[in-house]
Amino acid sequence: MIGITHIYAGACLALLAIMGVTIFRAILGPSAFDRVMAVNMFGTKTVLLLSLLGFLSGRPDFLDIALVYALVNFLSTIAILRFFEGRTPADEKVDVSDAAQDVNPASTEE
Amino acid sequence: MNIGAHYNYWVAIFLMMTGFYIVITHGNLIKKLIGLNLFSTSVFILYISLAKVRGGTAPIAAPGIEVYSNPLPHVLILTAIVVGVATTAVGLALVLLIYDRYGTIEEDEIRLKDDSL
Amino acid sequence: MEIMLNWISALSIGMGVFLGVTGAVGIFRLPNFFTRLHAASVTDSGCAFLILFGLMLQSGLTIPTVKLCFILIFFLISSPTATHALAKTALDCGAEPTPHPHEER
Amino acid sequence: MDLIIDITLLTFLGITALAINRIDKLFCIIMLSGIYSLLCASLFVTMDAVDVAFTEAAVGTGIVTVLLLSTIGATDTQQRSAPHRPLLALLMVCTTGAILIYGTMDMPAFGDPEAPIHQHVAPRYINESLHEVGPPNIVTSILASYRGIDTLGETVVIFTAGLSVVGLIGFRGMQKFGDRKRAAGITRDDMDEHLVLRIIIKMFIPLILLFALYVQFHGDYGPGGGFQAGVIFASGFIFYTLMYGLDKAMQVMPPRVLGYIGALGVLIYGGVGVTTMLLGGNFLDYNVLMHEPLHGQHLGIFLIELGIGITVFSIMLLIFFAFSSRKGLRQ
Repeated sequence: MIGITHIYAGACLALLAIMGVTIFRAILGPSAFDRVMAVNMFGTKTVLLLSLLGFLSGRPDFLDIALVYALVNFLSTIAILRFFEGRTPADEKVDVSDAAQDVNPASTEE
Repeated sequence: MNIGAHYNYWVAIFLMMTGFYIVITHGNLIKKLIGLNLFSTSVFILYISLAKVRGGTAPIAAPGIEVYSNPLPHVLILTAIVVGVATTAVGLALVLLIYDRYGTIEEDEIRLKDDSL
Repeated sequence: MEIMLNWISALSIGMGVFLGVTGAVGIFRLPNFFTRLHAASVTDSGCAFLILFGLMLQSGLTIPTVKLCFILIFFLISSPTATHALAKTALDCGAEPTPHPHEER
Repeated sequence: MDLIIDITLLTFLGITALAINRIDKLFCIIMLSGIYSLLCASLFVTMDAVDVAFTEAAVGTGIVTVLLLSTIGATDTQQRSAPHRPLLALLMVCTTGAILIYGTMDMPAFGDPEAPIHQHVAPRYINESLHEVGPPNIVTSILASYRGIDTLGETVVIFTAGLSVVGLIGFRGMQKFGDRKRAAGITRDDMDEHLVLRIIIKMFIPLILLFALYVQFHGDYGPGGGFQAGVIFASGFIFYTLMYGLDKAMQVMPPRVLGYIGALGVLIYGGVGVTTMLLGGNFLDYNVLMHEPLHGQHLGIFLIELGIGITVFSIMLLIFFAFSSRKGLRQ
């Protein structure tokens, strides 16, 4: 008989697998925005993992942590996006390496 | 001897050594600071691993729960994290000042410019 | 009733996980940034909604349900916003949503 | 099950650390260090350290990422030199690591309830803190009551770090931001650019501040407390700064006032200690604050957490203002 704890455990494992894939996307890139997207998605999955872990361990009182994660994840995404703003390719002191060159998807696909 | 018994400690040591390697080989000051962060985080992981008790739960008293993990290392690490961030901020401020003075954050180039002075 | 709730929440969590895995495959396999972003964002909201909904059914009318509800509302607002901002910034910075990057090459 | 999650998370940490070592684009490294910190925090939750996870999440992912981004924005986004003598370093690192791993062989197994660390002070804290101090959250009791002097030291260290950052880099470039025309121009552009983001964040800011207060005052009963609440409160203002510009944020919360507030927090903390001494107890012995020892403890912990929260909030925000006035993040 499969209990609800087995469902939680299976969901946790699947979320861990998804997190692994997002880590590889963050490492491989290729563009800076892919990395931002990966970090954002990683944060979302972490929040879900934490909620599940609370129920798995039988003490779901600690969901405040998941809420903080969601908040901080949003904050860091916004901060990263503000970082890119005004860094157009014309500006020479910009993130040429990561933001401007790689960003063209056509040039980075192998 | 099973893997689970010491895996946490080994990974903590691995992370510590990775941080150490980054600090001693890379010349970029920001990367050095991130390596330093890795190093300190590995210490956090080691402490928290020591605090875990098998079958225990978080050290927040609730009726019907008997076994709690050790709260003392949690307190030490909690304050250490905030202090670590504050000191990282000081380090980054120093990096900004170095960039103002030398126009670079690479150790080699700073050394070159300093010799010519 | 109890068994019904268990089944519904198990089904909901299972579907949420399925959506999550779909998103992971999407961000791994799809060819360019905008398609990947599409895969990530669409599944992200759905996955979060279904899993949190399943957990809510399990905890009943308690404080954790309220907190889960907050997390859910926060997600449903912040996740599309972040995606919107990300896509907009990428577009402004010069990434082009070309449908067939290989042909263009 | 717990063990599987634990081992997987640790393996991810290892992979991320290796990637941080390999990659030379600083932006990518910062993204990875954000992931690294989230992984650490999840690991802390699986190992029952909920308060630590709370702090790591709020601080490691939020504030550190923002500060690092400001720094690379103001300096350089690419590592330009090759590693120095990698083989020699590798040899040294491997030797040290091997010695340390040899050292772990004598350590008690992970999670062993018989380990020496669980025998000495911890049983006293776990068994007696409810009767001696009161709050169900044992971490809060230790932090604020048993080891109050230690925490005072940490608070002062944070305060000093904030002062050093402001002393080192100050608020350079503020005159430019004071230029009315320019500021107005930027604001109008942004209005057109980011309407959605602006409205959403305007909606969120009050909720974030409210949540921070909840974390502050609920810290006795669940995970949370002054350190976490201060950082979350500062995050609310960081959101505001990111959306409305440094100029406006500094009108809302002038740095001079922030300096005073930070000092006020430390003063509250120290003041409680001096008060207890004047009332005839030891330094930070809250039992004498009121007639009932437990009530005294409650009041003392409340005041101290308040002091910590105020200091952490103002110092984090001050540090953020100092960094973002360097034009790292566009305001």
